[in-house]
Amino acid sequence: MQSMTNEATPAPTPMLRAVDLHKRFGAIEVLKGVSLEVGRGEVIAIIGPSGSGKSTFLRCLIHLETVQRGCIEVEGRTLVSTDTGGECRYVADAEIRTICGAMGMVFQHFNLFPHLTVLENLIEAPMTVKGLRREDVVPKAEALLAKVGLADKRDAYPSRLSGGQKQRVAIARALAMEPDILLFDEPTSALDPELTGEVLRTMRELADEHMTMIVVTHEMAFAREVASRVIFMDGGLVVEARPARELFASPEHPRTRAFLENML
Amino acid sequence: MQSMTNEATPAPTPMLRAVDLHKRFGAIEVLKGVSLEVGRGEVIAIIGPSGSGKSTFLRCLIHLETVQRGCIEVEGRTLVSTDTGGECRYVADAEIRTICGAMGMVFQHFNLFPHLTVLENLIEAPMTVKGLRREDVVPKAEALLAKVGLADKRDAYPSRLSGGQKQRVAIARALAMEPDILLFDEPTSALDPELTGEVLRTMRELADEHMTMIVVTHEMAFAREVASRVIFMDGGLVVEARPARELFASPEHPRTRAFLENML
Amino acid sequence: MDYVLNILPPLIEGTGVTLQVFVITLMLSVPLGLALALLRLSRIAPVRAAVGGYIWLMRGTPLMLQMLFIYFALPFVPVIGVRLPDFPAAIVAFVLNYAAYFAEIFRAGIQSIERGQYEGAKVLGLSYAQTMRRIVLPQVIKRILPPVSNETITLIKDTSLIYVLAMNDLLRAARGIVQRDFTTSPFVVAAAFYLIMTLVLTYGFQHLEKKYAVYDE
Amino acid sequence: MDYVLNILPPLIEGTGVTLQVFVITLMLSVPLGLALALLRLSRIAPVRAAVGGYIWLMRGTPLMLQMLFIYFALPFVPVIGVRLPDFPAAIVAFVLNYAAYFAEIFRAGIQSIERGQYEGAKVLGLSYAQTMRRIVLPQVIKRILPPVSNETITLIKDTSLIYVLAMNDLLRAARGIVQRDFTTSPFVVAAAFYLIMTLVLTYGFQHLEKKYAVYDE
Amino acid sequence: GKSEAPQAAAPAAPAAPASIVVGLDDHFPPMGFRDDKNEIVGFDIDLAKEVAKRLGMQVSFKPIDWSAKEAELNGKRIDVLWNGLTITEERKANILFTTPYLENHQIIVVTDKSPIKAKAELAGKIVGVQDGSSAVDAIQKDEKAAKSIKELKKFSDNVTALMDLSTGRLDAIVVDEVVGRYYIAKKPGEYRVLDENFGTEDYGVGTRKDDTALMGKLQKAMDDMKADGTAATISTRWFGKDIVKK
Ligand SMILES: Nc1ncnc2c1ncn2[C@@H]1O[C@H](COP(=O)(O)OP(=O)(O)OP(=O)(O)O)[C@@H](O)[C@H]1O
Ligand SMILES: Nc1ncnc2c1ncn2[C@@H]1O[C@H](COP(=O)(O)OP(=O)(O)OP(=O)(O)O)[C@@H](O)[C@H]1O
Ligand SMILES: [Mg+2]
Ligand SMILES: [Mg+2]
Repeated sequence: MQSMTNEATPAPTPMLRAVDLHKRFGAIEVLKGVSLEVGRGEVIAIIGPSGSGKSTFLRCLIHLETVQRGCIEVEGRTLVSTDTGGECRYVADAEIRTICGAMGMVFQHFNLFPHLTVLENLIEAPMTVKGLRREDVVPKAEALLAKVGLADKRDAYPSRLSGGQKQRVAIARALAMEPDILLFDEPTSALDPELTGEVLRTMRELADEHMTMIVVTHEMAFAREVASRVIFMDGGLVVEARPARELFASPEHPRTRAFLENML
Repeated sequence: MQSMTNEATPAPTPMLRAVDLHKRFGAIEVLKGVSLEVGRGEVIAIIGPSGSGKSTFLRCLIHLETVQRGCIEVEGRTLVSTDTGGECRYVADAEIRTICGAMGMVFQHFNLFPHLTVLENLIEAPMTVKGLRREDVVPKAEALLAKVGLADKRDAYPSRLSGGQKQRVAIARALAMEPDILLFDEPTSALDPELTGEVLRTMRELADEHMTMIVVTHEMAFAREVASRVIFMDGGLVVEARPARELFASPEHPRTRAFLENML
Repeated sequence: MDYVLNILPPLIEGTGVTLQVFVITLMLSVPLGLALALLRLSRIAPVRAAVGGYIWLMRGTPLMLQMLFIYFALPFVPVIGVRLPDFPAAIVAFVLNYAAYFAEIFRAGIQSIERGQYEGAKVLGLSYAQTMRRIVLPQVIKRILPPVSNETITLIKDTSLIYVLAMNDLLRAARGIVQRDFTTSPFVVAAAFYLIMTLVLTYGFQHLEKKYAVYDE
Repeated sequence: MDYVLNILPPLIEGTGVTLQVFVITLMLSVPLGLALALLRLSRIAPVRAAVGGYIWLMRGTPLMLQMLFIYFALPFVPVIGVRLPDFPAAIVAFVLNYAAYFAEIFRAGIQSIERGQYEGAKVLGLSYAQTMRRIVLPQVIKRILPPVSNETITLIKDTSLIYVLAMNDLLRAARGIVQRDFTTSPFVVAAAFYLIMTLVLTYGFQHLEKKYAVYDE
Repeated sequence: GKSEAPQAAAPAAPAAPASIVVGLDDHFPPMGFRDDKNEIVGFDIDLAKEVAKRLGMQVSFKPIDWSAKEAELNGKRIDVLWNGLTITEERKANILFTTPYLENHQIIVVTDKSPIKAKAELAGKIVGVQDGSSAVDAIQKDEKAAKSIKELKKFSDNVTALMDLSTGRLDAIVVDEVVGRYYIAKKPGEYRVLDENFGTEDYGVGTRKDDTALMGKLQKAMDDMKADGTAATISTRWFGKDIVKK
C-alpha cells in the first residue's frame, strides 16, 4: 500500500504531502501534476487566475474530488498512492474518513446548515461523528464562538447573520472537530469589502496559534503578511512557490509578475 | 404643482435636484433629509457605511421607493414636491413614467432578464416602451454591445456570462433607453476582484463621454479618480459632500475620516 | 388477441370522449387559472379574498359533487340558473375546478419571480402589464412546467368522473365490457391506453422543459 | 334542519371511513415514498430504472383501476397472488399509488438541496446516511411542505374512490341517502364536511410551515 | 367471521353451523338499503335473514358494487347474490338461480306533465336507465322500441336518472317496478307510470354455478317460507301487499 514515489521524504514527517496530482474533468485536465509539502504550523497561500485549478487542488486534498494520478499523505498516512505502473489507488473508505478527519475546510459560500442554530452547527459533527455527548461539546463550542467573537449569536440561525459572521461561524464549525490542518477556499471573496476584515482577523489569529493552513485567496495583503509561503498556480501547474515576501518583492516568472500587476 | 422650496435655484437648470428627502420604513427613518444637486455631465460618487441609506436614496430618485417628504426634480420637471404644510405630492402616473424615463439604473445584482438573450435584453424596452421597430433598434443595440466589448455575446443568455460581462450588459441595456442620467448601486460589489476592472473601465469611458452619473460604490480608487464630487452618507444624512480629491485628501468630519481609514 | 381486437372499438370511442374532456378542459382552465392568479395577487383586498374563497371551495370539495351540482342543481338556482346538457355541464365543472388548481400554481410561480426582475423592468419604463406579459410570465412558464405537468396527468385520469353524468369515457367503457363479458382483460387494455396517453403527455412536457432549458436562471 | 340532524349519523360514520383510509394511507405512503425517492436516486442504474418504471405505472393509470386490479385480479396472479378483503385491498392500492406521488415530491426536494450542504457535511466527517438524516432531510421537509399539502388535500377527496369496492365513505354514504330519500341535501352536508376537513388540513399545514419558518435558507 | 368457501355439507344436515355472505347493492331501496341508523334493511334482507335462521346459518351482508357482482361471486368474496337479481338467460351461464320469488316489470316512468302516454311515443325520445340494470337488457330485447328511441342514457344509479327526468333532459326512464314505485311514492304528483312496460321478469337468488349444495338448501327454505306464509308476511311489511311469486 505505502508505495512511495521517487523523491526521498525530508526528515520530519510533513503534515501534508501531495505529489504529482493529476485531475481530469472529462476531456479537460485541470491539475497537470501539482506537488506540495506543508510542514506543521505553516500557512500556505495559493494565488492564481480564475480557472487555474486552485479550488480543485484543495478539493482533491480533502477527498471532495478524486485524483487520477499522484499521491497524498496526511501526517504520514497515505490517502492515495500511484504505483510505478500508473495505477492510482485510494485506501479503504473507513481509512479515508479517518485520514480526512485530520483536515477541516472552510468554503467560499460558508455552507452552513440553515436549519440549525449557530451552536447546533458547531456541535452537530462532534456529536454525530465522534459520538460525544451534548453536555461535553457545548462548552467547547461556546468557547470557540467566543474566540471568533460571536458568543452572542449562539442561538441565531445562519440566515440572520452577515456574511462575515457566517464565515466566522464556518471557521468555528471546522475548528470544533479539532483538525490539524485547515483548508480555506476564498473565504472572503463572497463578502462585502467591509466584512472581509473581521474574517481575515480571525484567520490571522489562527496563524498566530500555529494552526497549519492552506488558503486559496485573492487577498494579496493577507497572503503577504500572514503566509509563510505563497504558491502561484496557473493552468493546472504550480508556476512559482516561494516565501511570501520574496515572491511579492521579486516574482521570478513573467506570468506571476503579470498576475500580480493586475491584482494590485 | 411646481411648488418650489425655499432655496433659490442656481442659474442653469440642474440635471437632477433632490431637496430634503425623508423616507421611513415602518418605524425606522432611513433618509432624514437628504439633498443633492447634480449638474450636466457630473459624476457623483456616494460612499458610506452599510445601512446608511445610500441605496434607498438612489431608489427614491428613480421612484422605486416613494419619499414621505421632500422634492425631486429631473431636468427641471417636478417628480414629487412637498408644500409648506408638509404634504407630499407625486405627479400623475403617466408623468412619473416620462420623468423617470430620463434616468437609467444599474443594480448590484444586474437584474438582467434571464429568458432573453443579451441582444433581446437590450432591445426589449426600446421596442415595448418606445414602440420602435426591431430593425431600427438592433443596429443601435449592437453598437452598444461593441462599446462595452461584448459584440460576440449578442446571442448568449445571461446565465452564460461572467459577472463582469453581466454587469456590462446591464449598463448597455440602460444606455439603450438613452437616459440623460445613470444611477449605479454598487455595480461591482457582487463581482470577483478580477472582474471588477472591466466594469469600472466601462464606467470610466461613460464619464469621459460626459454622461451624468450617480454611483454608490465601495471602490475608493474609482471614486477618487472618476468622480467630480464625493458624497459621504451616514445614518440617513449627507455628512460631507466635496470634490473627490479634497475629500480623500483631508476629510473634514471625524466620521468620514474613520470610515476612510477602515476602507483603505 | 382476437378478443382484444373485438373490444377495441368501444374503448377507442371512450378514449375519444376522455380526450375531448381533457383537451377542452385544459384549453379553458389554463387561461382562467391565470386570470384568477392575477386577481389573487390584486391590490384590492376584497378581490383577493373572493378569489381565495373560490379556490378554497373548489379545491375543498370533490369534483364529483361539483359536477352533480352544476348538472342538477344549477338549473334551479335563481338568476344564474341555466340548464346545461351533460357534456357542457361536465366541461364547466372541470374547468371551474381545474382553474382553481392552476390558479394556485400560477400564483406561486409569479411570486417566485424575484423583485429584481420587476425593478429592472420598471427602471426601463415598462408598465405593470408590460412587465407581466414580457418579463414575468415568460419566466413563470418555465418554472411551473413541472407542477402543470403533474396536474395535467392527473386530469387525464380524473376525466373518468364524468361517468356520474352517464357519459362513456374510456374507464366506463372498459367497466361496461367487464360487466358484459365477465372478464377483466378490458381493464388491462384500458390501463395500456392510459399509460400511452400519460407517456405522450410526459414526453410533451419533457420537450417543453428542454425548450425552456435554453436559458438558466 | 331536523332532516339534516337525522342524516348526520350515517354521514359521520362515512367520515370515519374516509378518515381511516386517509390516515392509514398517509402514514404508510409517506415513508414508502421516501424510501422510493432514495432508491430513485440510488447509484445503481437498474434500481433507478425499476423505481422509475414503478412510478410511471402508478402515476400513469387510474387509481380506480389499480384498486380493482388488487381486489379482483391479484388473487389469480401466481406467486404474489393474495386475496385481500376490501379494506386492506383499498389501503394497499392507495398506499402504492400515493407512495409514487410522494416519491416524486421527495426526490425533487432532495435534489433541490445544494451540493454545498453535502460537501459541508462531508468535510466534517459525516457519512452519507448521517448527512441524509441530520442535514438533508430536515431541510427537505421544509421545502416539500407545499406540494405535500396539495397531495394530502387531494387524498382526502380521492378516498371516495373506494366506492368501487362498495365501502361506505362519506361521499358514498351521502349518495346512499340521496338514493333512499330521493333528495339532494345530503350532498350539501357532505360538501360541508369535506370543506371542514380541508380547512383543518390547510391550517395544520400552515402551522407546520410557520414552525419551519424559524429559519430561512 | 366469513368462511373462505361455503361448506359443501350434505343438504338437510344443518348440524355444522355454516355461514354465508350475501352480496347486495346497499343503495337499492326497498330491496336493500341503509336506514337512519345506517343499518342495512329491506325486503331481500328480511327474506335472507329468515332463510338463514331456518338453515341455522350465520348470515352477513356485504355491500358490493353491483356492476362487479359476478367478479365478487366467482372470486368467492360473497356466496349469494340476493338483491332483486333478475333471472336472465345470459346470467344463467354464470350464475345458479333459485326459482323466481318475485315478479317484476320494467316500468316506464315519465313526468306527470309529460304528453307521453304510450310506449310507441318514445320514438325519437331520450330514455334513461341505470347502467348494468336489467332495464338495459329489457329495452334491447324489444328491438323495435330500442331502434326508435333517440338515445339511451345509462346513469350510475336510478336517482340520477330520475333527477335528470325532472330537469327535463330526459323524456322517460325505464326502471324495475319495485324500485320505481318506491321512488315515485316519495314525490307524489311528480311522476307518472305508463300502462305499457318493457316486459315481465323474475327475481331469483343466485349462487356460484358449482355451489349446488348451498342452492339446494336455499331453494328448500324458500319453498317452505312461501308455503307457510312467512314470505307473504315479509312482503306485506315492505310493499303493503303480498306480491311474492308462488
Ligand atoms: N465539476 C467540474 N466539472 C467540470 N469542470 C470543472 C469542474 N470543476 C472545475 N472544473 C473546471 O476546472 C477548471 C479549474 O477550476 P477551479 O475551480 O479549480 O479553478 P480556480 O482556480 O479555483 O478558479 P476560481 O478562482 O475561479 O475559483 C475550470 O476550467 C473549471 O471550469
Ligand atoms: N424595504 C425595506 N424595508 C425595511 N427596511 C429597509 C428596507 N430597505 C432598506 N431598509 C433599511 O434601511 C436602511 C438603509 O438601507 P440601504 O439599503 O439604503 O443602505 P445602504 O447604505 O445601501 O447599505 P449597503 O451598503 O449595505 O447597501 C437599512 O437599515 C435597511 O435595513
Ligand atoms: Mg476556486
Ligand atoms: Mg445598498
